[in-house]
Amino acid sequence: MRVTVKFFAALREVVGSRELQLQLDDGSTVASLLERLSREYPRLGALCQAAAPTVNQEYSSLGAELHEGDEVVFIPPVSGGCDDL
Amino acid sequence: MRVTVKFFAALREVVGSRELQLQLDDGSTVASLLERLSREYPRLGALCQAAAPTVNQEYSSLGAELHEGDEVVFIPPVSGGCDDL
Amino acid sequence: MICRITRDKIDTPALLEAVKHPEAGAVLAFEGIARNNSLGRRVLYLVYDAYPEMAEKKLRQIGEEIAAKWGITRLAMVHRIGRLEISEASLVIALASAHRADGFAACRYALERIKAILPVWKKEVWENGEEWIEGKDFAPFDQEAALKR
Amino acid sequence: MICRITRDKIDTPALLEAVKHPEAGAVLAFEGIARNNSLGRRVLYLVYDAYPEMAEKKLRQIGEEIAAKWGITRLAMVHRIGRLEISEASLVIALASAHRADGFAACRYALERIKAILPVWKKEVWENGEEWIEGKDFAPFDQEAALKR
Repeated sequence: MRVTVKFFAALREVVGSRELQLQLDDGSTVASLLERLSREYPRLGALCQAAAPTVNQEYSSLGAELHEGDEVVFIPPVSGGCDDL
Repeated sequence: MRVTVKFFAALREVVGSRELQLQLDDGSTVASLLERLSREYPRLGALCQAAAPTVNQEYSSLGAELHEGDEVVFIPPVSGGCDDL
Repeated sequence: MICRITRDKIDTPALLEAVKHPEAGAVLAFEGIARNNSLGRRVLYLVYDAYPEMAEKKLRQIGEEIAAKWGITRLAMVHRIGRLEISEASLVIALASAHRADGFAACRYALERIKAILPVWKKEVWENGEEWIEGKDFAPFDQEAALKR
Repeated sequence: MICRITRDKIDTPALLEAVKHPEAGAVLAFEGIARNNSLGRRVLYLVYDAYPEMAEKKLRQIGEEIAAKWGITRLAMVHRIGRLEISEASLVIALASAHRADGFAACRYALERIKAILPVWKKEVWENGEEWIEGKDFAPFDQEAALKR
């Protein structure tokens, strides 16, 4: 099956592109996708440790199974809103 | 001694003027001033029951003694601010 | 600190700009608006009256309380008096703070204090009458004493 | 309800006007502002990035939560992305409510939810470097689950 992975912010800078189209085995999970990405982009693994996986624009989990056409994004801790850290 | 009494909102409409200059006996208090006003303006007494007396622009009390030149205002329950009653 | 009783329309955007500061991450504005209804009656317009010298003095006092409690000094509190049409702002509070929690707490505090102690009165004018409204939140003594403790 | 991710300067006065309603006595606006300093470093400017489709979806979700909790539907939430200069607003929340307590609670809730779940990131640019900042309030799972209970 084919999934789309999009990258934002720090992750985009590490991967060097906005979006990848990947061919995965049936039964692949978010965790196995992350494993594959970490092999191809070694610096990505560490960044994704603290990130929240999303599938089709909803927060998901590492164990979630992926399906044909899914859009996956790893969301590092967000810092939107006001600037009062 | 001479004091100034100013009227606002409902009280101004009852008294019919913005301000009175009154000659009071020495030792007069806010209470004795209010008594005199209530005699001259019968509808004022009831309105002032719920009002907070102020002397020289500070919240005061009925027992407070008045002095030459004091400015006295009776403040009915205020309704300033937002309109969400 | 801007503390003002005015007969003019309140310029909220100008107050937001006035309090803004490059070191403050949060800006808040509250507007109290003249509503078209009150206890089921249709309101045509409002008339506000104030004891203006005392009202500005009390606004400054509230501002000093806020500076002491939260260190917030980029603060504007403006109350309009005279005739107000429906949807016009009677009161605007604007402030800038370094931290959002302080900003919300201080803005709410300013509003509650204004409702409790500011000598400003509202008359509602309906189709068949009018009345000076007594505020239910008026509490000049208890609250003033409690806050000084 | 206005839920928007934009590259343009946010027009807070227009949002205030948009939420205003003759039946609502209280209007609130919150602006998150680009600060000139962060943990002691001088910030030159900020760059915000977002996952825009998901961010607008999450803003709508937050709006629905607020409508369900407080019945407030006169609500605008706009987050700006791209390059922001110091003192410009990154986020504006504006709402109108019948009652002030609900308005304050809902505005604060919107802000906390945005900080917890909105996929928007901030990069600080200093004189000698830059960094994507990790928000300390990020909590997409716990809070989403807790709120659905």
